[in-house]
Amino acid sequence: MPGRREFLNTLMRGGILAALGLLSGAVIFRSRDGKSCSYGFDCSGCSRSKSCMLPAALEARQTVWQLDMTKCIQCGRCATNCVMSPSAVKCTHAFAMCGYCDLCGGYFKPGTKILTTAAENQLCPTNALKRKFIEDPFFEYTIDEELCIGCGKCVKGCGAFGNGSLQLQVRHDRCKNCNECSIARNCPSQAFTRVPANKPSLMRGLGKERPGTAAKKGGVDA
Amino acid sequence: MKIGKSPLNTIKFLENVSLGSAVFAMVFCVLIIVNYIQIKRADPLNTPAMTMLIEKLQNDPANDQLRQEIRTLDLLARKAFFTAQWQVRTGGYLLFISILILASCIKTIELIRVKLPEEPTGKPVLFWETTLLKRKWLVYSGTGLVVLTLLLAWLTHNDLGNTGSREPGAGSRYPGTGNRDTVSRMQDARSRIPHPASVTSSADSNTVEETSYPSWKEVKANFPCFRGPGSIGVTERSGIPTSWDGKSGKNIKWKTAIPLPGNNSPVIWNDRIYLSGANESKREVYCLDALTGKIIWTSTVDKIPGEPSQVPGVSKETGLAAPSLATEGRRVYAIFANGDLIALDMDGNKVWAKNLGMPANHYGHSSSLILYRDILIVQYDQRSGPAVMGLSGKTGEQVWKTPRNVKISWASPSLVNTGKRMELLLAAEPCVASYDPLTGKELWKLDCISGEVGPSLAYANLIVYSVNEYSTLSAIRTGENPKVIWENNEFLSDVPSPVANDDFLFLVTSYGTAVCYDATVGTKYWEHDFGTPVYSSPMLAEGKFYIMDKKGLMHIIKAGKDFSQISECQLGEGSFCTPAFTNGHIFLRADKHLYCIGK
Amino acid sequence: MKQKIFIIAGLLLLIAVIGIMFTDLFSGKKQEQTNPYDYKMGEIRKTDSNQTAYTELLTIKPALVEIHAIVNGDGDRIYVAGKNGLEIYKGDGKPDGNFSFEGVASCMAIDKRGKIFIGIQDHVEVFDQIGKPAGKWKSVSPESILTSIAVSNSCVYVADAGKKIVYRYDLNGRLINRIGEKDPQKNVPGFIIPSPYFDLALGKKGELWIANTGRHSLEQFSDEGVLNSAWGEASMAIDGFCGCCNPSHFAFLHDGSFVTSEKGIERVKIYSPKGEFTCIVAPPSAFTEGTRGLDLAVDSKDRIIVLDPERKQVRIFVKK
Amino acid sequence: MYIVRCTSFFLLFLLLPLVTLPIQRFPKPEFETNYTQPSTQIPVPRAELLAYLDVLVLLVALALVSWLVLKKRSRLWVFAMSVFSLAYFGFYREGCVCSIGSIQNVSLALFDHSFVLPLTVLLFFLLPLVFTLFFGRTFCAAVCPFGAIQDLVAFKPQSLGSRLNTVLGIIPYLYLGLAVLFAATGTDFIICRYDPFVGIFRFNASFGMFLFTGILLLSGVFIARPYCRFLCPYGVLLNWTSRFSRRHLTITPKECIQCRLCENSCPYDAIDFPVTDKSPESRPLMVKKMMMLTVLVPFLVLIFGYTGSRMQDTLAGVDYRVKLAKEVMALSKMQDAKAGSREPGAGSRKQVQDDSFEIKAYKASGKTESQVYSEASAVLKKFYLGGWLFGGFTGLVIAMLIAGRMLPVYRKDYVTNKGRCFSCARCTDYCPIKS
Repeated sequence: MPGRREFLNTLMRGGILAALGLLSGAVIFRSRDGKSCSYGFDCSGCSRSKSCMLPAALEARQTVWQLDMTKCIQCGRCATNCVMSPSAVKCTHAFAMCGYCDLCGGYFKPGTKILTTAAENQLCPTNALKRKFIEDPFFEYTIDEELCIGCGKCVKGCGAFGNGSLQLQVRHDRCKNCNECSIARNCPSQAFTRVPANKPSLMRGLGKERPGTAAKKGGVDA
Repeated sequence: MKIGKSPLNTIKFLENVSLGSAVFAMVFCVLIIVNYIQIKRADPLNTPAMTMLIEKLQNDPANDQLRQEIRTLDLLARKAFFTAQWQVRTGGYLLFISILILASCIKTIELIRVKLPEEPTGKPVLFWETTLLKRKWLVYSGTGLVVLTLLLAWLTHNDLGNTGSREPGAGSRYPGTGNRDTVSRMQDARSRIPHPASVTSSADSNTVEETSYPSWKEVKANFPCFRGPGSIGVTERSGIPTSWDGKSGKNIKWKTAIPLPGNNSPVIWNDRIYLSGANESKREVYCLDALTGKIIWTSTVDKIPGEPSQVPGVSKETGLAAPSLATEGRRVYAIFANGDLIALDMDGNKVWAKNLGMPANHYGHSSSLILYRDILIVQYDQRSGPAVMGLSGKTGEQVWKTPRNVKISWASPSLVNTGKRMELLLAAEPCVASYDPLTGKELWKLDCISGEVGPSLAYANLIVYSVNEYSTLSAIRTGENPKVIWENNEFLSDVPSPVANDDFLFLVTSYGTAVCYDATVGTKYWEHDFGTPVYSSPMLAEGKFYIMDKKGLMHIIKAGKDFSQISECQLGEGSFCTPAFTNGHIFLRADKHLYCIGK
Repeated sequence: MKQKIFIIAGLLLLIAVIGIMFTDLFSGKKQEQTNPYDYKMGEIRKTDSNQTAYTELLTIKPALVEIHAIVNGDGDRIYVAGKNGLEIYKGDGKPDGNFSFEGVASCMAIDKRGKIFIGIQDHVEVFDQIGKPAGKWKSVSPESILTSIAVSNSCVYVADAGKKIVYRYDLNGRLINRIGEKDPQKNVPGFIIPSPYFDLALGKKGELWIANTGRHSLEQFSDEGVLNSAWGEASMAIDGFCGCCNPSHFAFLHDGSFVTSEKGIERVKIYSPKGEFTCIVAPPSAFTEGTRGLDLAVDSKDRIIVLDPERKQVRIFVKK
Repeated sequence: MYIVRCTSFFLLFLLLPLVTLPIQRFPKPEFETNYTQPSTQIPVPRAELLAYLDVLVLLVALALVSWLVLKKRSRLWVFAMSVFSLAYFGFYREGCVCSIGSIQNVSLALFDHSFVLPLTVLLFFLLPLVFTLFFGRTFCAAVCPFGAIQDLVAFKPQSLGSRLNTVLGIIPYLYLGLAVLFAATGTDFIICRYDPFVGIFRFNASFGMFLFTGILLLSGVFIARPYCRFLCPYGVLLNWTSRFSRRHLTITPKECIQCRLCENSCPYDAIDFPVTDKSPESRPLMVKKMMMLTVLVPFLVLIFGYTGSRMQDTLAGVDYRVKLAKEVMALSKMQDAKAGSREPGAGSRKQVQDDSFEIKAYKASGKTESQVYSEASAVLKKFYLGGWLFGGFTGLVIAMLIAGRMLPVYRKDYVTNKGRCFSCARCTDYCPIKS
């Protein structure tokens, strides 16, 4: 009796081990659907897409969450829905794009008459966007990350009146990289995606693209 | 540890510490909650006071005192915001530390306390006695569970929560009949998607009985008349097949023989197809199941008051049942070449019928019916007393009748929304005219067409297109002062109607040449000769033109600036009729059969 | 007894946890729809309809893939240039010819004899009326982004947003001089061009006006580069120019009034020859949000022709 | 072939800079002052190497705890290890990815080929299962930070009795089923959504999350390890594997002397008492019962599967695509009503402006209504099948539970229940026999 039981046990153990192995195999070795590739490249141009049977998990990058600004509608949920408070999403400035405007749509409240840094003129609720005079007529705008709460107010202003150099981004030194990002779940435009950890940014205008390509306006845009 | 020499003293001490830390934790817990509620209730960054002050300043920009006030308030607000955050965080750390102390104290007490193994109390329980009892209990609760589950299955499948699943596919299969067994409803769930997308959920279909007409949206989700909603040759249905073969049966879901001949095209409401047929002695209306192709009912049209005794003289190509039917989901309406007009309910029972008087028409009456709300509109452009009339769908009573000063027309009326109003558009020599579908009042007319008008109108983007052989193709901007914005007479159609969208006007001549123009300015993009005559009207679905030629060959062409044929599909049987569409399916009436194309 | 209470208490709490999870998952409650940090842009985009003095008469839909530049030629023919081609329309919107070329045209001008000057990225190409190439000027510099061309009787003015300068060429493409270089002595402040919107146009008397978009002003220069006058105010209000680089385009009516277009808050407005706000041609609501590059032209009947690259339309506005 | 691939990739990398080089950005103003523009800082995420370190720590911890439980049989050391795990996997690593949550990653990776599963996550899923297969649930004993924190607060554990244990014990199966269903359909990671302790580990979470944690911990004072026993979906997998473990913690290292001292030692009700008397049921009766069971099992599976499929809409209602479709539909209905009222003669209906963020985003995305609907209907289809599977699974679990109760039992000694025992080694302290 105990012998038979032991044998059955061993059999089951072997079975479970095999099942686990099968499962891992299914996850590791599998054909890709040609949509994405763990190299972080788009598979569409890759000659091995579809038939590619490389062990996906072995070469798979860790992924992190990032926000695709092209989809963002600045609803403010990044500020309120992050498990961290203040949010790990913060405004990030692509300096390479900035127009150094005197009248910055991301900085000034609408209707501001006298362009000074006084409180009544500032759009940012926490005074996190700093304005500094460089030389006539240029101003530098920087972000105090400690103060920024990721509300996206300036991002909306910059996008509407400027060239969109102020962008919301997940700051990976603050992000806990939750398995399922709570902002992603609540993002109305599904703008949060998993990106390879070695390419954690989805910012545009960092000096790698031609003006206009980002907005697809054919060379007459920034 | 120095405090206390005996473990008893240590325990006492630890107990006091844990009590203290418990109180501490409690206090912090309350404080944090209070703080949290405070932040929730009044967001310091968004005070109405601040907004008010700023508004004031915008009206009074010179007020420096106000400015100062704002700055102070702003500073305070931001301070409050960050302090509250700091408080919550610090409070949290303190709470955590106190709980940590509490836990470690209790754990230490547990460790120190000499554990006297508990005296096992009582006898070991009699296993089988309780087990048998438990098994009985298990049986009862198991049965209860099954019953509960079944109940849950009935209850959770509520139709309100169901709207989501219904929407993508289709509405309730049978409006007004809710009591169908669940199993077949599940089958519905699976076969839902390819069916006509009606927006009604069951919840709606209960109210459907009260309103006597469907919403325009609902109409648009069906295929209620000749050339689709509004009768303009455009359908919004999707997943339309692009390849089939009548010979091999590829993608032919079913085909059903239609007993009597007729050149009317199928119309569809939900999952039922309606068409008619007639010969010298008999006139019939058929209802088919779109799923299976089975004829659900056949209704014979006879014993109609005022029915003429003689058979009208018609051309072979028109036949005795050329006008397509119309339906609004409450009733089905059919008209025949002898002027018989009948309304049937959805189960084929006669609601009302009348004869409009034998039309004086040398080829045979062929203007199809159309409905606006519950008004049945009949274009009755015959030799003597041409008119357009609106009849009550419920009773058949005449609601309005507008005489027309036109020649005989074989075209069918179209119903379009011009943004401001619904307009009923009719074409006949000498004019294209627009009427208010509710009152029959003439809104505008424009003389631009001549001859024996066969093709109906096309409409898109506030432009109406009219065409007739030996006349011209005209693009007319609608409005109070309609105006021909471009015209052309290179290619003209005798029978098939044109079709348009915002970008293109598409035309096929009866001898089989397809032409595509820019819709706004009339630049010709391309022309293509099929080599076979075409009598059926082209339809525009999913950016593709579907043109059936007389031999039953469907030409599918991409709506684009360049000619690009997607496919050609053979039915294996000649056809004069215009196709009808549901999601994923085309219904084609050929000489003898009705075909359902789809997967 | 005491044990029972503990069990019940623990169970109740556990059930509470499961209950919370269950209801939260399946309740289908709507998510928070208020944004405490909302930037209410709608208010800024609203305009007083009484100020709108124009109405849209006609819309032309060019067949080009992208459209970027518009010019009114003689006989009130409308020339539309864009990616790889040019189309010509009659004043009533009927097509009147087209031809194609390589590249994305960003600006265009036509001289009295009907020669068409097209700015493509960093150089100018010249075509005759039927599209026959009549010259290709050499690239100004690889960084150049040509954004506007104007032709007078004797010379061609070309605005280069990349180099932030205006070049004056003779009709054969020989550079005569540069206009608008920063020169404190001559009191020329220099152009501030934060993004490739940099328009110029010739006024009623043939005088050269250039949009200094970074400063939100329109400046009038002599051919020698002397700054004669300037006007313009940065403001989100209707009478000012707002945003990154506005006015993005401008043109002249026959009485010397300015027609200006903006991005950010998409609007087309008219200013008097002195630079006072007169009226609105098209309010922001007439455009798709995010439209950029509304090029302008005015025909002999003072109809205002607006190129809408977002909707890919040429829209003609007339006085109400 | 391989070489060709390699070289082509090499060439691609060579070409990349060439592709990007001539592309320029819009030129900067030339500053006259000595101003240099700052560069945009992009912080890098946690180094990938650290993820492998975590796996290593997990491996070592599992091995160590298994040794402590099976060889050393020391509750104190196991407790010490659980404090370490709490500190490392809990407070230092701050939770993600944990073995419990990795179920979802694995399910999603199985069904969605565009989702790539990193090896570390797979290992986090596999290692505890493999260890359990050989040594029992030593992962639960002192490696899982969730178990550790609950162990810490189990001050007054009460025995719940077998009925409560059985009934509540069904919950984890349902939770597992739902978690896999939602993960596989790409809807949500519900285990992470209702992760009760991650807020504590990070000292940062929303108030609601903290409240949730608080309630759970408070209940954990009286019901030891409530999450592990009555919620944890990974516990289900561990329970199954542990039943077939090669070695397992035993209460006594030698022969049991039936002293009954360990009877109340287990706070988790995981000790099975001896059953030495024979079943009073006759053999024919037993056979009859067994035959009934063979009918009952498929019956229950079908009934529950059917119920699950009927709940398709409720289940799919969680999915954002379905939610959006519902909203879009409501919107279009409303617009219809409005359009209707604009038609002449129609009664004026109250106009409601719907401008939820979801609708705004949908409008901004340029998706068509039918696209939204077809996406939703694809999801619904998945949920129809998923509903059957989930329901069937639930039915099977319940049927197995009933079948388990019907089997004859014979046990001589006090033994740990291999499925439910967390191998915490508390009972060993109570056994008078020491090695």
